[in-house]
Amino acid sequence: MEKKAETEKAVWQPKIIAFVCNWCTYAGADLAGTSRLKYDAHIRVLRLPCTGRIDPLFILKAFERGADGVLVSGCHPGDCHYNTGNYHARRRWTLFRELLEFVGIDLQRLQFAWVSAAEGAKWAEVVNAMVAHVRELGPFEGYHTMLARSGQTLWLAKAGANGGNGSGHDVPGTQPVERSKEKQETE
Amino acid sequence: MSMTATLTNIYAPYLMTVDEIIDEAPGIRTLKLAFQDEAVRKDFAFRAGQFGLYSVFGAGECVFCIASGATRKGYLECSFQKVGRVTNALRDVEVGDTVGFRGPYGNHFPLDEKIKGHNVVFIGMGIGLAPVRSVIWTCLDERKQYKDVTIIYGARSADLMVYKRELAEWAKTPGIKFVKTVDPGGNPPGWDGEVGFVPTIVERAAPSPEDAYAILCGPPIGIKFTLPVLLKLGFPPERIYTTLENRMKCGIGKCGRCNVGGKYVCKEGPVFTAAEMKELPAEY
Amino acid sequence: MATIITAENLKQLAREMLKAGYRVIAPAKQADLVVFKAIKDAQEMLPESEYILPQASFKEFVFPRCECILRYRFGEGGKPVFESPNLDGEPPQAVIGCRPCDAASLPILDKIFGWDYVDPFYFKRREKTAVISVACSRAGEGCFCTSAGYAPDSTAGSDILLKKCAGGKYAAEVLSDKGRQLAEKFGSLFEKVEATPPVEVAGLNPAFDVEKIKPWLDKHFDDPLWLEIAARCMGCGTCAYGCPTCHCFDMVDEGDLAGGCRLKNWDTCSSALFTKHGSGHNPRSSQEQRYRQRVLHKFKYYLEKFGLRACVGCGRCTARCPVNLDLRGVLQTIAGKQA
Amino acid sequence: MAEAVEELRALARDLLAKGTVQVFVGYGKGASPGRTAPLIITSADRAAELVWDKHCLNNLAVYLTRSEVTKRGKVGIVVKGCDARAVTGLLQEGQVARENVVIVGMSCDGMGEPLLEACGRCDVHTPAGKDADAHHLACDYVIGKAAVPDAQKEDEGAEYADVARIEALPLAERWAFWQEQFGRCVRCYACRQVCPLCYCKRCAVEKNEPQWLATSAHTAGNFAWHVIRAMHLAGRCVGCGACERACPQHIPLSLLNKKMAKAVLQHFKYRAGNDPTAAPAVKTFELSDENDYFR
Repeated sequence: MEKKAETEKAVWQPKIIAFVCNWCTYAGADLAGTSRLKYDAHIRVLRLPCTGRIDPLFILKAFERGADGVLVSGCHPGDCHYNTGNYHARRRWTLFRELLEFVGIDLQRLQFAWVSAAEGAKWAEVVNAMVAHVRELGPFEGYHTMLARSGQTLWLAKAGANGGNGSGHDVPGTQPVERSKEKQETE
Repeated sequence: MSMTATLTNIYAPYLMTVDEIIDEAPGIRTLKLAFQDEAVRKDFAFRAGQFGLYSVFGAGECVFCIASGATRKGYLECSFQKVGRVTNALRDVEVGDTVGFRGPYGNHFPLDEKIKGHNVVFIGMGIGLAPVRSVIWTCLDERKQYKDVTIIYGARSADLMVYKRELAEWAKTPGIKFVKTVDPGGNPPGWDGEVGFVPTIVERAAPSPEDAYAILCGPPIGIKFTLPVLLKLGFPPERIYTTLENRMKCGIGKCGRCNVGGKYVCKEGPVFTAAEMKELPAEY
Repeated sequence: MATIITAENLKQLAREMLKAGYRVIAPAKQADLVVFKAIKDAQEMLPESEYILPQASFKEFVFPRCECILRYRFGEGGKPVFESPNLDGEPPQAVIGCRPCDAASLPILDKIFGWDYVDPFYFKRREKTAVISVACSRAGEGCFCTSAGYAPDSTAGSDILLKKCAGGKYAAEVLSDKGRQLAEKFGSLFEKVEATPPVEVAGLNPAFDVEKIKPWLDKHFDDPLWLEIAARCMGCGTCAYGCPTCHCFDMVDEGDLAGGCRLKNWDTCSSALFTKHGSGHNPRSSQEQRYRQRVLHKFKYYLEKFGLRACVGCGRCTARCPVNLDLRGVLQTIAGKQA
Repeated sequence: MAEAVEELRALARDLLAKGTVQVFVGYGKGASPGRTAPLIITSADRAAELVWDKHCLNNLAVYLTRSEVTKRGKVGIVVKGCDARAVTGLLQEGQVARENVVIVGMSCDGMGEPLLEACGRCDVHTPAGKDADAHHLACDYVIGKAAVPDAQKEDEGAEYADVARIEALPLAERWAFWQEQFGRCVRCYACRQVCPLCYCKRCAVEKNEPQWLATSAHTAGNFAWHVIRAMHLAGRCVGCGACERACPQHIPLSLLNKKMAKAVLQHFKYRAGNDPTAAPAVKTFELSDENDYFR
């Protein structure tokens, strides 16, 4: 369903959000930087106090804002600055993965890793692997179509002037009507 | 009844520029808003007591009274407390930013219809002074049309008082009996006003009910205890006016949430007399 | 002279309307449910005998559950600009096969959406909506239209009312200009006959005298009956969202840094958030106060303001309610309690 | 079922008359055919209105966290074996004090006409009484004896067959299936309001600073809402099916909750609502928890 024509893929760049814990993976990413390790730039890193603080709400919001993939990474079990944050998180994600897979999301788009503060190289390798996976999969068509159908204007514009005919469309009034007919009404 | 000819987007706000931001008290801010659309600025008019829906795009809309005097043209002011999503967004706007305004909605204090030519007692409590202030300035701008003017204002503490500059101005204006008070313990050293809850201070100030109207606004608890004092002083219920504040979304009688009993606060309010309030069930 | 239309021609009417660019809304199957659907093909239309009342009214097609009332984006310097959606250009739509009680909801909704300010999002659809209802040949278990001031064959809100008669035919009664225009535009599908054939209309004796409700409500705002009735109410929106006459809505902004929409979403007075102030104060903090609001609004306030009750007696609220809270039973109790 | 209802009425009359409880929650006559309705009574003379038949489907445990009921004092409540699991869940999460509730367990041969699918596989037709060990909820009273033997809890084969059918669909079809279902949700929140374990005073969807979950009933908002609802009930939902029965749009909601229950059972060997002393699955962890999907 998601294989894209070569040319469009050349233009399209994956948008990946990484939720990382402040004490380990963020420091690991820093180390990758100071060690001048090269890794793919199509990743945006968000720092949180602990993997235990990374809420499934955040992951859904990342997809809602157009992420094609989400990477979650933190301290190895046993290294957590708050002792048990990553253990609780691990249980939560074990279930969250099952749920997202059940509702039809390809788990290649949601990767989990443990990267310690000393593993700058592993961070670069994890990121490169993730970007490659998602580049292979292409844009997250399913979610973007759902967003366009739900009237999220950013995705409407991407989905062409008319995000969907009137009846199939969830939110009447969101699709931008052709410029000519529409009256500009900013009283 | 064919309506299509007259259809306009009744939910579309005016675009306003933030001209001035005044920090009244911790958590309370006043915005001075000017209409961006020239035509609207020229002939926008409202009556003291009316309210509007103020919006920050992306956060939503919320309802406050129009706090500036109805006699002041081309702009309007609103005062709000930082409590929720939209007021937090309003808190972040800077001078020159654009916000939305929909209004004026609701009824108003019957200044021209009834109160002109009589004595008038203004009582405000906390941020409840905002709707009263609109009436005060509308009245003071046409001072000669009113007889005695009394202003009684109370707040929990001195720094929580709003419109501090204007309070000082009213205190010095001849022909205004001005009383300000803070709740017990809210008085800083060198406090020159009264100390006590508004109901006690109103009783002590004992404004005369003779040929007088009272305009009273504040939190429900404040109204609950000040109303009986005014009645005891002899003010007839039909000559005591107050405003009701309810959760609102549309502000124009459609979304169904602001009714108290059978009255829609946004259409048949927010201004009610004490007599009308007696008819309403205790649902506010 | 009377007008007749056969069941087959009714399907043909739907086909021709679809061809003529109408959005045709009719009861259709949705898994194990009967719902109003914008059908794509006349085959989807269920014959009248296969349903009494779809799961929800067709309200969704004149008052959508989620609708954008303005689109905003942030121009240069972050300055917001906004546009309103198109207020004309809605496709003509026809509801075929609804029941007289659902049709009766339109004149009721017109009152609130037309009170002083005219809601364009409702009326731009309402104006373009023709209603061809079918009188009930049998009453449902939960129906109480005759107690709410309507009947299995009432005409309120319908443009054409069909009544079932022998031989799979319907007697068609044109009730409005819109109905007449439809009957003329698709005249070939209607036949003229001498005398109106006998029609099959359900009988339903009223469960209570609705005139007795408001007098009791006027004086029993604080009656313990409310807590007794509504202590079991779950506070969900199932009754409101299935109800043909519930019209309350929420307004929210949804968007991101680039822009977004201001949305008008269905809302329900059974939710605590409906009236909760920013300060946390809530004039209706417990469930029975919220259920009381639902009954008072429909049987007292709306009547006082608009001279119509906001209830057509379809009985969906009871059937859909997870705890089977019985509005008809509540009204019977109230009517019986005459003060 | 006839003598059971008489025994129940007598017990309720006695509990209310003696003031052992101030409010009694049971089942009363329904308004629609083939239905009963929760009945909340505070006076002994209304005990006669209690019914007990094939249509007592509602999970009454939801009332144990409702102030409209609990503000009246001690609560007497009728529970079937499945409902008792929800009471256990509330006890595990400290939402109900055991001494504030008088639990009347009714033995039950399965509800619904035709019989509910879940009832066919029920392993707790007769709730545990005073003799229950510390790891099971002990009802204060148990009425009647089930005629149907308890099913053995074999592997999840039968129990999660419906989940397996969806799991077996290819990825794109699963996505399409749920897009269609979530597209029909109208956000009436009946699924949340009838759920005994959804007792939060302020639900995640009611938090608007920031508004993580859209409140609008479009597919994207509904998708996020139902995914988070399933996540927040993971390891807590006892599978009573109240949400699916309450949904006016007939969305197969328990598929999501049963998928979570299946995952919790497989990964953490835990079943919700069995042991009032156990910690809910997502509240705790094991060092040996599964770790293989991490890079």
